[in-house]
Amino acid sequence: MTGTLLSIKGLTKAYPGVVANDTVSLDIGTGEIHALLGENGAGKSTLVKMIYGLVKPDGGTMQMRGAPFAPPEPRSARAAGVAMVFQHFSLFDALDVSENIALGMENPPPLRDLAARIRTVSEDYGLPLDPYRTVGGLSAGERQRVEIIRCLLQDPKLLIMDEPTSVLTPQEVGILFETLNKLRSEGTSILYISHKLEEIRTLCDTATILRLGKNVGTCDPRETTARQMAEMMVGSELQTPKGTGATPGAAVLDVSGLSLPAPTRFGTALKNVHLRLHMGEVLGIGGVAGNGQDELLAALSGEMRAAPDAIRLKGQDIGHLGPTARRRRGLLAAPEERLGHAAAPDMSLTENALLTGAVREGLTANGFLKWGKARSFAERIIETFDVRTPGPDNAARSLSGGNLQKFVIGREVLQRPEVLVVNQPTWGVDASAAAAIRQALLDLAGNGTAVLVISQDLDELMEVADHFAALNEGRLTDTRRTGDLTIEEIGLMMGGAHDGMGIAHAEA
Amino acid sequence: QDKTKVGFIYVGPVGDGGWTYEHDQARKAVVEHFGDKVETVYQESVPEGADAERAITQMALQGADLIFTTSFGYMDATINVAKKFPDVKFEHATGYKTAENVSVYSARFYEGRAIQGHIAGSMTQSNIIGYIASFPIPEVIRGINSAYIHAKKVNPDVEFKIIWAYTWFDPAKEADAAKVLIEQGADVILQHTDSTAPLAAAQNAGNVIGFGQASDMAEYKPSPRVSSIIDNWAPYYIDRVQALMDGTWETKDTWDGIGPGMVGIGEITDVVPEDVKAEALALKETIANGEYHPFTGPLNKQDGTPWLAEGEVADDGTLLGMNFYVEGLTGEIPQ
Amino acid sequence: MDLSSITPALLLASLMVAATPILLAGIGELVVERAGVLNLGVEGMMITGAICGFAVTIETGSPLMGFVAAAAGGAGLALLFGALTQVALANQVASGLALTLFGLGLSSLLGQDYVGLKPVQTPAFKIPLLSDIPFLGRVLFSHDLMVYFGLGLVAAVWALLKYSRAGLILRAVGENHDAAHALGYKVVRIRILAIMFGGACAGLGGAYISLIRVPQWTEGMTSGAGWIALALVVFASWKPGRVLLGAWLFGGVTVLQLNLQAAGLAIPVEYLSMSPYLITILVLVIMSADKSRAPASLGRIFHASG
Amino acid sequence: MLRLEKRPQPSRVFAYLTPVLAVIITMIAGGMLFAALGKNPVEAIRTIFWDPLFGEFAFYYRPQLLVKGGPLILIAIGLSLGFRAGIWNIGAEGQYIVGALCGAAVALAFYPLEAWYIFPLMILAGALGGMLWAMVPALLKVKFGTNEILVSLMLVYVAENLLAAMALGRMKNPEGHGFPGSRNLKDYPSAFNDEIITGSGMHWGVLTAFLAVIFAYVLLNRHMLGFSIRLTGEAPRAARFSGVNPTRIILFCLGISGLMAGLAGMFEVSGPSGQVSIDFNVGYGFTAIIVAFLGRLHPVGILLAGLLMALTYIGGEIAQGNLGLPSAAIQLFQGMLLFFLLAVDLLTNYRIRFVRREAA
Ligand SMILES: Nc1ncnc2c1ncn2[C@@H]1O[C@H](COP(=O)(O)OP(=O)(O)OP(=O)(O)O)[C@@H](O)[C@H]1O
Ligand SMILES: Nc1ncnc2c1ncn2[C@@H]1O[C@H](COP(=O)(O)OP(=O)(O)OP(=O)(O)O)[C@@H](O)[C@H]1O
Ligand SMILES: [Mg+2]
Ligand SMILES: [Mg+2]
Repeated sequence: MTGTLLSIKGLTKAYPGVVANDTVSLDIGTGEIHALLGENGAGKSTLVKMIYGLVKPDGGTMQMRGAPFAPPEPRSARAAGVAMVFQHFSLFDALDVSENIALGMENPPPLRDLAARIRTVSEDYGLPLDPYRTVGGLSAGERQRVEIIRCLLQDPKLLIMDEPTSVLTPQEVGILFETLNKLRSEGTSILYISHKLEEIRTLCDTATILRLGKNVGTCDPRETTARQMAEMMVGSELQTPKGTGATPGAAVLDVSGLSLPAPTRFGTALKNVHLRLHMGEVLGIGGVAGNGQDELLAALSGEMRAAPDAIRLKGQDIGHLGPTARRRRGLLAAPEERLGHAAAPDMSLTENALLTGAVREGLTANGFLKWGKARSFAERIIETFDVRTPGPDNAARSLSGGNLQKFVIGREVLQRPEVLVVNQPTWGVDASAAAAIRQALLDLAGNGTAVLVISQDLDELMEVADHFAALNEGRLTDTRRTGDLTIEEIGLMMGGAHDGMGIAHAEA
Repeated sequence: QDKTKVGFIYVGPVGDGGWTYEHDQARKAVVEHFGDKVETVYQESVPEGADAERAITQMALQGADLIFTTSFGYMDATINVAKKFPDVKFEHATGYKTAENVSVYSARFYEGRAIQGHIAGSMTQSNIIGYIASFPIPEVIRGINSAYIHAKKVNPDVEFKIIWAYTWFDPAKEADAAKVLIEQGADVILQHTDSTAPLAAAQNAGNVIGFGQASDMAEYKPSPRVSSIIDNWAPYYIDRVQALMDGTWETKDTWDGIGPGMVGIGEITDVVPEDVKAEALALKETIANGEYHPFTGPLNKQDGTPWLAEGEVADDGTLLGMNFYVEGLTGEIPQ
Repeated sequence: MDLSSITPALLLASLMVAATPILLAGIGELVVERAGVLNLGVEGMMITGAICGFAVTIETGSPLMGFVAAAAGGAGLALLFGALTQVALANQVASGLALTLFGLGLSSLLGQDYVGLKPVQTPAFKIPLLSDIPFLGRVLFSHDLMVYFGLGLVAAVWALLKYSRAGLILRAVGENHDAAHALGYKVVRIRILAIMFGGACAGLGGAYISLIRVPQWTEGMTSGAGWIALALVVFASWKPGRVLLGAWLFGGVTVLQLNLQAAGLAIPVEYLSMSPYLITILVLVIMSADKSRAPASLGRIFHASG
Repeated sequence: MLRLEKRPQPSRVFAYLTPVLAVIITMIAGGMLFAALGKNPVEAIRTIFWDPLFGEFAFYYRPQLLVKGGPLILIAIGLSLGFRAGIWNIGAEGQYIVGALCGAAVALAFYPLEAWYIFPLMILAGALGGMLWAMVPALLKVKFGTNEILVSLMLVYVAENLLAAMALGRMKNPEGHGFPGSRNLKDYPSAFNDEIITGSGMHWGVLTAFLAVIFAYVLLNRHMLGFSIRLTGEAPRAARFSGVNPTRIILFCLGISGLMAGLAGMFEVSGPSGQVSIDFNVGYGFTAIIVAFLGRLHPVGILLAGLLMALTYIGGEIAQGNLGLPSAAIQLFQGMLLFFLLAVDLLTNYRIRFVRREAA
């Protein structure tokens, strides 16, 4: 390290009801990879948005190489050598790679030259990209490459990465780290946000931890355990969920030869998916985002219809049935996207309870709604799952992400499903809420429900699942016992190695 | 007090430059003529149907003594309101239902059409005359027949091409129709729709003539507009207001033409050859003084069946309900 | 019936003229929709353009000034829509309808003193030499300047969207306004400019009707052309070239049905006059097989927090 | 510098307050407009808003409010269901015409038979006609994904041509001396949609409109189908997840809006208007869209908005007659009303903050 690149002093930013950043100070050294840690809503994204000129601080100052730095808009930040890879991709599906990259540059060369430069730079860094492909058709990993290349083409002095690895396979993570190390050796500073503490321990030089918008400490991640860091973030001790150790019972859900065309232009087709789920079992399905997770959930929940016998529940054909009929038979689901899919943002929690609870909780009579009963169901969810909200009349969108997720999972769990399918149950949820949700899933399985957890978080899957399979381009690998797997094997499964060593089927 | 209050219900905006515009001109003439003795009120763009009944009622409530309802579609509404206000007098244009306090009035536009037909037949080089018709109703069919009969008289080779615009007033559509007719060889355009668009199209094409409709459309003089049929309601309106003031108002069924001045023939410009102009003026004269009726036999219907014998004159009943073409016209009347 | 009286060259030439107003309005609306905004107020902007253009031409005697005023009038009304939807974040469908109502009222109020007047004639411009080519010369090269302007505008919009940076940014804003905002583009400003451009084009389209095609001012004279322009954009799957095609098709059907009538074709008139609309529906159905989508942010409300 | 902040959830207070606010602002702006036209603004506003309700001839105008507002409310209620679900039926005018034609066709077919069942049959025919006309865009949308805004709109023009053809052709009054237009159903007791209480303006169509308000209220607030409709509009993916069949919602919403528009047309042709004529339709189908939004797509709101709209129409007519206000000014005035409503609606979902510093 050869001195300070960016120095932040007392940055403050308040939103109605929250102080997102409260007099945060930190220094980023030249050629340093600096980690920013914190729970959901701790203020990490807000802080980096201020550095990037997207959000204006209410107070405090920044200095870039000793000179005052207060970018009024992203353009000036980019001009000063700041580049950013966003937490939620800032890409345009209908445009191609080179157009997407041109949009993120100040003075892009003509598209033809740009395409050539994209090729060279992307190959230099081991992130190959075809500049003429439409972004909507790319995998999540490839999409992130687009963002990274967009930054690299501008020779950044400071590269900000907001949760870059949440969508990558272990192999891809490896490649990314090589790239980042190379950049570091070239003198680029990197501000790195992630919830994955092990990653931070292998990659980063320094870590700053935010809690409730305040800087609560700095540490050297190489000398701090993940648990210690997590406890700094949360400010209290962590609990790890415990399985009940129940032995799986009879098969309840049987998927065989499930094939479905891609539902949208940028969707993934499901190809000949087989799986079998037993009472009391937790099956984890891993894979990189965009490999058919949403489609698999849709096929199981009934949003997408299949051939009747492609999906069988307790011996009955249900592939052709819609969501309501499946719920009635005991197959429940919770999709990944909370706002707009699992819940209607502008509707009250009572109405959202009705959204899936109508059939099993008897919230209607002859099609007429029983509001009182719906309301008490919502209240029950709120109470049982410790959802922090003033009451069931509040709109779903007024809840924080983690609280809404607890509501969504709770809504399904309380309906005593025979089979529950969840996609990314703890995505973007902080550690304590995530632990609570995982515990609820394990308890459910302990009571005999078959649980299917689709997740991109391998640690999560290893923690809760008895069996594991991976989705790759719409194909599902054979099922393996989690205990028998190494990280390398998992990486291979996620990367699409369809080895025939399946044991789960034989076992049943 | 003691001002006579006269109301007018208009179907279009006073600025339509055609039908409603001329009624409003006549209203202004009433004001001019009587000065302080009358007060006029009007309501424009009153849709036919329920709204009309309310608009008329409202005028009656507000104390109008005489109300002119100036569109055919107001007929039943006028009758209904008249029942409720026996002390108010009503004048309904172009309808046929009268009552104790309801008169009807209309103009014999077909007399003007005869003169137009004569000029058109005489002047066409291509022998094709384009006719932009609005709706297939007796009034319009009468006009077509009258124009055709008199064009044919001077030019046996003449052919009429008719486009039904299904509108009284849609300048863009009328312009398109005129252009199409011109492209198909018409060098005279007759119109029974109210905008100047066909005249503008004629002007653009050059060598095509047309006629003013409803109002004089003098801005297209001397060519393409070579003459016009003008609705002149002023004499009638003044007459009726006077009658009301004098206490001599009574129910009447008026169907006046060129003679009493309800139908005006606009100046025939110098583009029309001297002799044709003289013939046209003579024709106008004979119609005005009643010597000649435009529908005088021998005339056959389109299918060849005899309609009027030699010298026989059509009766008003047949004319009012006219739903057939005369012999020689091609095409069918849409039904 | 005498179909031989229909001259193909003349038919095609008048199709070009009949297509121009909806072409102008349609290409403007296309730009607006590519920026992610759905403005249903085209009819209101057209009629406002029609009266502004007409009034100014009468007052100044210059059709050129008239067209400039028409563009300004349309853009001004569009700005109202922009303020409503981009600043006050109002529902775009409702705002567009309100704009139409407002424009119709405003134009008839403004037009009260211009009824029955005759504007200076806009000269036709036969392109020398080219207009002498048999057939094509009559069809393509013997029109007034606005016809050429319309064609040029389509080409310009096409090139702009496809090749220029401004076009790229516009498409990006229409595609994903949140991402565009994150990259530092001024979504609201870009959209308001696009909306005003659309308004100006609609204004020109309206003025073409009141100054050239008819020419005269009357209330409500655009009689639905704005709605057809909207249909064109969907019909064209948001591609400029196809707007041209659609405008010709609609203009063609309109002119052809009159031609058939004049030629005495034995199809009942009411069916002939329905035909442009029925054919539009038919074509919309055929086109909906083309799954190239609307801009992804079309009609969505954008609000940058922070 | 003013800045907008999204409220965590819509403000209830402002949801009720904004329409009132919009009316007040419109009165002010409208007053300025009328003043610019050389009219006394206070008198003009009083004429429009006060006279029909409490003026000298209010006894006549109050029932007329129902006559004018009835069809607007009935159509707007139907449309609002679709709008709630994000289905844009802009072609109610066409469905209104077809409903009227079907209703009248039944009456004319039975003429001059007098029987109790004729009127019910007409109601059935009108409802069915409007519904079928709306099924065209619905089926095309479901089958081919065709844009319903445009198809329903194009069908308005088709319906208008159909109306003209009928008024001039098949439905022409044989005793009408060749003039266009059908028999007047007011003179045919079995088909006449008379006032239920004489002098009240309350005909069967108005009653139906009120029933529709209740129906929509119950549907939206108490029934699963209404919940599904709202859900589809608020979050289409969530609706699908919840088990709502989008096809069914499209068919239902377009169908019911067509049905109600058709009913409105039928009640109009057999009552206040009385006959099929070329210009029978006067734009209720389009105005109802505005009423629906003015009423914030809420049944009770629509009821009030329909009556308010009727008030501006009738008051506007009085102002035309008494003050010589041009009809265009009234149209402009109504446009402004909707503008302002949309603009102040902002306050329901956002908070306006005053910030000292330059905001981002
Ligand atoms: N535009 C905004 N308006 C209001 N509040 C906001 C806004 N953006 C962020 N916040 C609030 O500021 C706080 C900090 O948010 P921020 O996005 O910085 O958190 P984070 O640490 O990045 O969390 P995560 O791990 O979920 O990405 C949160 O409480 C959030 O709700
Ligand atoms: N854009 C926004 N505008 C207004 N309020 C917001 C916005 N984003 C978030 N909030 C508010 O900020 C609060 C925190 O939201 P956020 O989703 O960031 O929570 P969080 O701290 O990440 O919680 P969790 O850990 O449960 O996800 C919520 O009450 C939410 O209503
Ligand atoms: Mg969060
Ligand atoms: Mg964040």
